[in-house]
Amino acid sequence: MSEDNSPLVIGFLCNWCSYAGADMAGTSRQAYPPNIRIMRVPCSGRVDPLLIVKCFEEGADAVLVAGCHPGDCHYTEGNYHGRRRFALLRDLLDFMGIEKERFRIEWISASEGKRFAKVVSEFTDEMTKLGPRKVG
Amino acid sequence: MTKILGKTGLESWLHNIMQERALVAPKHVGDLILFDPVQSVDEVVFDYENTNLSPKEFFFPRTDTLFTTKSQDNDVELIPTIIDQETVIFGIRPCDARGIAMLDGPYLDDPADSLWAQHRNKTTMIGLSCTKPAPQCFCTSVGSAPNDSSSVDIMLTEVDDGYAVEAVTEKGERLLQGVELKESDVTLSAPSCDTSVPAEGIVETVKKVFDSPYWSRLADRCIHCNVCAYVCPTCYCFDIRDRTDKGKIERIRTWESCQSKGFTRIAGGHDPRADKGSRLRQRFCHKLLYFPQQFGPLSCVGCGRCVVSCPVNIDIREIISDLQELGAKVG
Amino acid sequence: MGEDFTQQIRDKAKELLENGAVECVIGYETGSDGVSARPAFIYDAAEVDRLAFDNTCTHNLVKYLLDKKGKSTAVVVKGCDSRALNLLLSERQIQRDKVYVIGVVCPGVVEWGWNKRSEQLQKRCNWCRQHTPVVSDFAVGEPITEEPPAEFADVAEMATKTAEDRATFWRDQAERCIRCYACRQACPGCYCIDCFVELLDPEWVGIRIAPDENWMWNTIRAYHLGGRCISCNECERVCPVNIPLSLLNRKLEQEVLDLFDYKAGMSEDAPAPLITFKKDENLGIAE
Amino acid sequence: MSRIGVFVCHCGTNIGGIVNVPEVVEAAKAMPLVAYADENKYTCSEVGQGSIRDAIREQKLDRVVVAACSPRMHENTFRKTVATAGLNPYLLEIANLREHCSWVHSDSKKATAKAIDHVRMAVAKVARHESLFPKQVGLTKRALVIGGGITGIQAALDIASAGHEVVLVEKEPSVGGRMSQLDKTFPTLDCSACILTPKMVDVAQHPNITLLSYSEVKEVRGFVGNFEVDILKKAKMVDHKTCTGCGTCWQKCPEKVTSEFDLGLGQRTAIYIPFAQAVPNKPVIDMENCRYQKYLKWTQTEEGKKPPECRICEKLCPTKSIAWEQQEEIVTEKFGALVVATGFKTFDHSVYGEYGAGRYPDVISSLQLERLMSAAGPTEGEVLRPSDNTHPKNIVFIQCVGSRDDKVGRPYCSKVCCMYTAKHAIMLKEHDPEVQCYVFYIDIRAGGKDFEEFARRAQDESGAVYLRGRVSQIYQDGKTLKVLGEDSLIGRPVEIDADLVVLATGMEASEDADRLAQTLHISYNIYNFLIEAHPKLRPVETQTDGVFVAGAAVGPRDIPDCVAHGSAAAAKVIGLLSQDSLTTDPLTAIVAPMKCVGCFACKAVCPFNAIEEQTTRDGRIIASVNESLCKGCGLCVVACRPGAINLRGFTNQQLLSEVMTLVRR
Repeated sequence: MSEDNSPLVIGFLCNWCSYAGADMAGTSRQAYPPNIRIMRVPCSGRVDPLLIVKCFEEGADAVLVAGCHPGDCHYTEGNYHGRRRFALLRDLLDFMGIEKERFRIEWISASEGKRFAKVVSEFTDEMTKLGPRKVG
Repeated sequence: MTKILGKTGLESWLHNIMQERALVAPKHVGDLILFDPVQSVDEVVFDYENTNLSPKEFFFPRTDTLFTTKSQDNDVELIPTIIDQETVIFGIRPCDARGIAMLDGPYLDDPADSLWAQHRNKTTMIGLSCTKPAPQCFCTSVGSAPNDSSSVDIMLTEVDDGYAVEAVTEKGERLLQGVELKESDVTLSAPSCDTSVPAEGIVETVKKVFDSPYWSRLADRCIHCNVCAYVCPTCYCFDIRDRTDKGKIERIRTWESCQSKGFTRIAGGHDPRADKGSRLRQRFCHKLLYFPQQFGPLSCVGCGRCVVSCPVNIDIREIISDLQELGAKVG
Repeated sequence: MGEDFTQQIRDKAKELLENGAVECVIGYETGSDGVSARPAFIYDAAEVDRLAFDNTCTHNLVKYLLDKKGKSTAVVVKGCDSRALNLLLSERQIQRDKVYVIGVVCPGVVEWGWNKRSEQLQKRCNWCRQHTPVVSDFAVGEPITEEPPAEFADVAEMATKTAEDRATFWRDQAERCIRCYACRQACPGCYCIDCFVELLDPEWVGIRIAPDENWMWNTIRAYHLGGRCISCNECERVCPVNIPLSLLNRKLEQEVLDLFDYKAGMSEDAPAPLITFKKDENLGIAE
Repeated sequence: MSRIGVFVCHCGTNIGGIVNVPEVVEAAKAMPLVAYADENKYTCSEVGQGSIRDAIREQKLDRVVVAACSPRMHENTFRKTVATAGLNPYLLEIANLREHCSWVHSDSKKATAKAIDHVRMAVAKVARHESLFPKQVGLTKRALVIGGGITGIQAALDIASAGHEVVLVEKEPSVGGRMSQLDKTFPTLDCSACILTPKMVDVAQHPNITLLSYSEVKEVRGFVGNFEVDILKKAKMVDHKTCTGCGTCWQKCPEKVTSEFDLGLGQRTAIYIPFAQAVPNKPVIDMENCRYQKYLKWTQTEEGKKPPECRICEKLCPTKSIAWEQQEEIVTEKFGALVVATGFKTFDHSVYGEYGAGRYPDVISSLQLERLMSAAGPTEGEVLRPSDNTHPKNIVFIQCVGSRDDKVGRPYCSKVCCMYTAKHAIMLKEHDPEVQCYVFYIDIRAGGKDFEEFARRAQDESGAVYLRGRVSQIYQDGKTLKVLGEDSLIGRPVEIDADLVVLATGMEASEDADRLAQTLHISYNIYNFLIEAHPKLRPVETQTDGVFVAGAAVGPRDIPDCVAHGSAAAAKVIGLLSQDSLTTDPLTAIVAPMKCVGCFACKAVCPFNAIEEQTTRDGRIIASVNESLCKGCGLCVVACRPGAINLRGFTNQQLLSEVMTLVRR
C-alpha cells in the first residue's frame, strides 16, 4: 500500500504482446489508474514464481502477469508453460492466505490496447475494494 | 535452613515480575514446549522434562541486528543496538543455564560481544532443578547435575508444599526482595541421573581418533540439517550479512551451523570440509576437543536435545562411548 | 510381520554383499533408544544382522542414493519411498543399473519419536494409497493391489477457512520456523548444489530468520516440489518445530492431480507437469 | 562504483505535459549510483542524443537510463547512441514514461510519482547490466515469398532481380491471386489480365525464382538468416515436367464442378486450370470430384452404386503426364528471409439477412460482377442476370457490405470499394448505354491520385445516381428485386425495382491467416490481419527479425499500394541478404557449470532445442546453451530450481532488483 493506501499493483508484461498492448493503450490514450508498475519481460514464461512470491512477501497488494494469447507466443510455447506454473502457484498462494484475486493472469495481444486499459482499471478497482493485505 | 515459597506465592511473585520486566517461561505451543514470553502466569508450564528448543534464543537470538546506519548528506553514522528491556527467564534447567554460562567464554573474552553482554546482564535466570531427569539426559556425565545451581541467579527446587528457594547471585537476591519466604528444615534430596556416558578423558581420545574412518561411516546416515546445532544450548556459530530496507541498512546476525554445506566454503569455491564425514567430525571435535582446549569444560551440558531431535538418531553419548572404544584400541 | 521381513532383508543383503553385486546395503537398524529405527549402511556381509524392519522404519532411504552416485548400492524402500526412485530417475540423478531395490510392502508406520513408540498409525499412512513399491528388484511381503481413491480431508478443512485465517495460520508457522532446513535435507526431491534460499546474489530470501523470510522459504520450497513431491512426509517428521508441511505438499498434490491428472513418481519417463504442457488444456486461469 | 546517467525526456509535451520532468530529474539524482541526471526536450533528436554522448564522456558514465517513450520504439536508437560514445550498447535501460505513464494518466502528481518509480526500477536494473557482445552468424542468401498474388509476385521479382534465389509458394494451382479475378482496374481502367499476366509469366520464367504452386508452408523453425521451412507440395496427380499444357484433358474431362475462381457463377472440370492465363499453365486434378478417385474410394468400401472408372484424361494425354501415384510431399528448405503476402478474401455477405442472405441469385458480390464482366469469365464478358441470363437494366450497388459495420464485427473501412463501384458504374454504362446504376453509400472515399476525378466521372458522365443512405430491405418481387432504402440527403425513403443488386463486399484476411502467423511467430490483430512492426515507421517489417509482411494481408489496400508494399518488402529483404553475416541478439541464456545438477528441466522446456549436454572434467553431465539457437525467452531460467541458468539482459538479479526497489522504497 502506498501512502494514500491505494493498492500497489506490480505488472509483468511480455515484451511481444502485452507490453505492446500497453503501448497501444498509450498511443490511443486509454486512461487507467496509475497504481500499476510495469516490468518488461521477454515472455510470460520468463516470469518466475520466485519473483511473484517475493512481491507478495514484501507487501505488494496485487500482481498481474500478462502474456500473449495461447498460440500467439513469439517463442511458440512460453505462455503454455507460464499458464501451468501460474495455475499451480495461484492455488498455493490462495492456500497460504493470499486471496486468489490478488494474482491475476491475462492474455493481452499487441492490438488490444483498450482491453489492457480495461483489465488494469478493473483490477485496480477490485484491489481497492479488497483493501490492504490483512496479515503479513 | 531452606526457604520455601508456596505455589501461590510463586505465582504472585511471577505476576509481579511481569509488571516491569518481560517474563519468559516454558509454554505450550502446539504440541511443543518452548520458552516464550508469557502474558499471564497460567500460561507457564511447571512440569516438563525440558523445552524443545534451548533458552539460548534469549541470549543469542536466531536473528539479531548488530547495528543500523543513519546517513545524512553522505556521511554515515553507525547506531549500535541497545537492549534496555529487562528479562526474567523462569524455569531454566541447570544444564541449560550452565550452557549459557559456558558461552560467556567465547562471547565475553576480549573483544567482548556487546549484544551478548547486554543480554546477559539484562536477563535474570530463575532455575528449576530437575526432579526426574529424562532418559536422554546425561548431565552428570559432563560435569553438571540435576540440581546444579552454579549458573543460575535463583534456584528453585520443587518440594511438597512449594519450592525451595536459593538466591545464588546478588542479581537473584535483588529479584527476591519483598518476597516473604517460609523457613523449613526439609532436606533436599539429590535426584540421580542414571545414564552415564564415559566422557572421562574424551578430549585426548578425540585427538587420537581424528583420522579414523569411523567419522565417514557415522556421517553416512547424517542428512546435514542444522537441527542439532539449533536446538543445542552450547552451539553459538552465526552468519552476518547486511540488509537494506527503505534506505536503512542493518547488519544482521543469524544462527548458522557447521553442518551447512556452505559454512566453510571460501572465496573461489574451495571448501576444506566439503565431504560429509569431516563436517560431522567438526561438530563433535568442537564440542569434545577444541572448546575444552580453549575454554576448559566440554561444550556439551548433557541436555539430550540433539539425541531426541536428530532425524537419523546421531547420538552423542553413543559416539562418545564408540570413540572411547576406538581410542582404547588405537592405544 | 517384523521377523519375517527382517530375515528376508538380511538374507538378500548377505547374498548381494557376498557376490559383490553391491558395495553397500542401505536399510534400517534399531536406534540408540532400543525402540525406534534409524538408517543403517552395511558394507560387510558379516554385519547384515544389524538390519531390521519394523513399523518405525519411516526414513526415506532413497535420499542417500544421491551420495552414492556411480556406486552400486542396494536400498530398502517402502511403497511411498519407491516413488522417489522414479522421481530421481526421471531427473537423471541416479542410474537404474547402479541401484538394487529391495521393495517392502509397507503395512504402515506408527507414530514414534526418540524413545517413544505408540501403536497408532501415522496420519500419512492413513492417507497412503501406495503400500506396494512401484519399483523393486526383490519384493518382500504380499503386494496390496486395490487402493481406494486419494482423499484430501485435511486440505479441504483448511480451504474452508477465510483467507485471513489461513494467512494468520501460516504466519504463525513461519514465526516458529528456525530455518534449520531439515525439511530440505530430508527430502529426496531437494538435491540442488546451492538452494535458492541460500543464494546471496540474487538474494531471494533474506538472511533473517523472521516470519516474512520464513514464509517465502516455505512457500517456494513447497512450490519447487509441486508435481514432484511423492508424499513420504519426511519433511514434516524431521521438522523440530512441527510445522504441518504435509498440508502444503498435499494441497499441491491435489492441485496437480486436478489440473494435470498427474501423480508424482509413478513412472520413470512421464515428464513432470511443470516441464510440459497441453496446448488446449483449460486450467481455469485467464479465461 | 558504477556511475549511472539518467536522461529524462519531455518528448515535447507528450511527457512533460503531465509528468513534472524536473521533479523526476531531482529524484533521479538522489537514487543510488546515479552520478548525473538531466532532461531533454527531445532525447531521440540529434541534440538529445548529442547531450547523452557528451555526458557519457564528460561525466565518465558507465551506464545510461533514458526515461522517455517505450523501449519498443527507440531502444535500438539509444543503443547506437551510447555505442558511439564508447559504451557497450547493452549498458542501457529505457524507462517508459510516455505510453505507460503520461499518455494514460491525467493526475499529474500520481503520474510523476509513477514516473519516478519507473526511473527507479530502470536505475536498479541497469546497475546490474553487464556488457554483452553480439556474435556473427552465417546467412542463407535465399528468400521465401508466401502468397503468389500481385504483392508476392512483385516482391519475388524484385528480390530475384537483385540476384538472390527466391522460392514463391502459392496455395492455389496458379499464381495471380485476387487480381487475376478482376476485369478492369481503377483508376486507369487497364485490363487487369493485361498488366498482371506478363508479371505472372516473368515469375514462372525468372532464373532465380522457383515457383511452388499448389503448395503451403507447414512449419517454420530457426531465426533470421537461418530459417528452415517445411513446405507441403500437395499432390497434383499431373507430372508438370512432361505436361505441355495442351488442354486436351481439361477439355474432355466429363466431370463438371462449380468453379471457385468464378465464385460459383461458372463451372470447371475435375482436371483443370483455374483460368485461361493460369501460370503454371498446367492442370491439377481435384481429388474430391475426379470420377476415378471416387471409383478408387468405392473399391475400398463397395457400398452404393459403382461409379464409372473413367480415366479419360489418362487415355487422351499425348505426353502420358497423368501420375495417379503422385503423393503429397514435404520439402524442407533453408531461407534467410520470409515475406508474407497472403492477400485477402472478400466478406461473405450471406450474414446480411436484409440483403437476402445469399438466397436471391440476382444479388451478387462485386467480385462476382468482375467475373461476369471479364472476357475470360463464365459469360465471356456479357453481364447477365444469374437467374435468367437476361441483360439487367436497373443495377443497384450497395456500399460498405461487411465494412464500417460493427454489427458484423467489421468496423474498419476496406478502402477500395468506393473506387471499384465507380469503375463498375462507368464500365456497365459503356457495355450497355441503357443501363441505369444506383449507388447507396455512406461516404465516398476516393483518396488516391486521380481517384476523386474518377469517382466524379461515374456520376457526371456515366449518369450513376448516388443515394446517400442505407438499404433496409431487398426482396424478390416476381422477376425483379424490390430495393427499399432512403436518400438521407433529401430525407425521403426510396424504392427501386432492380434487375441486379451488387454488394460492395469488404476485404478480410485470407483463410487461416492466424495459423500461418502463429507458425511464423508474428502477431495478428482480431481481424487476423498481420501486425507490422510499426504502422508508420516500419510498415513491412514485423517484430520477428527476418519476417516481412506486405500487401492486403496487413490491411485493406489497393493494387498500387500492394505493388509498392511488395517492392518495399523486397527492398528490406535485399538489404538483409546483402550482408555476408548477421549479428545475433546477445540476450541469450547462460549456464553456471558449478550450480547445474544435470536434471535437464531446461532441455525439456526449451522450444528451440538450444540446450545441449556437456560433460565436465569431474564427469558430471551438465547443460550448456547453443547461443545461436537460443532466442532468449527465459523458460529455462524459471524451470531451473537451483538457478544455474540465467538470461542475459533479463537476469534473475536484474528482475529481482527491479522488484526490490519497488517494494522496499
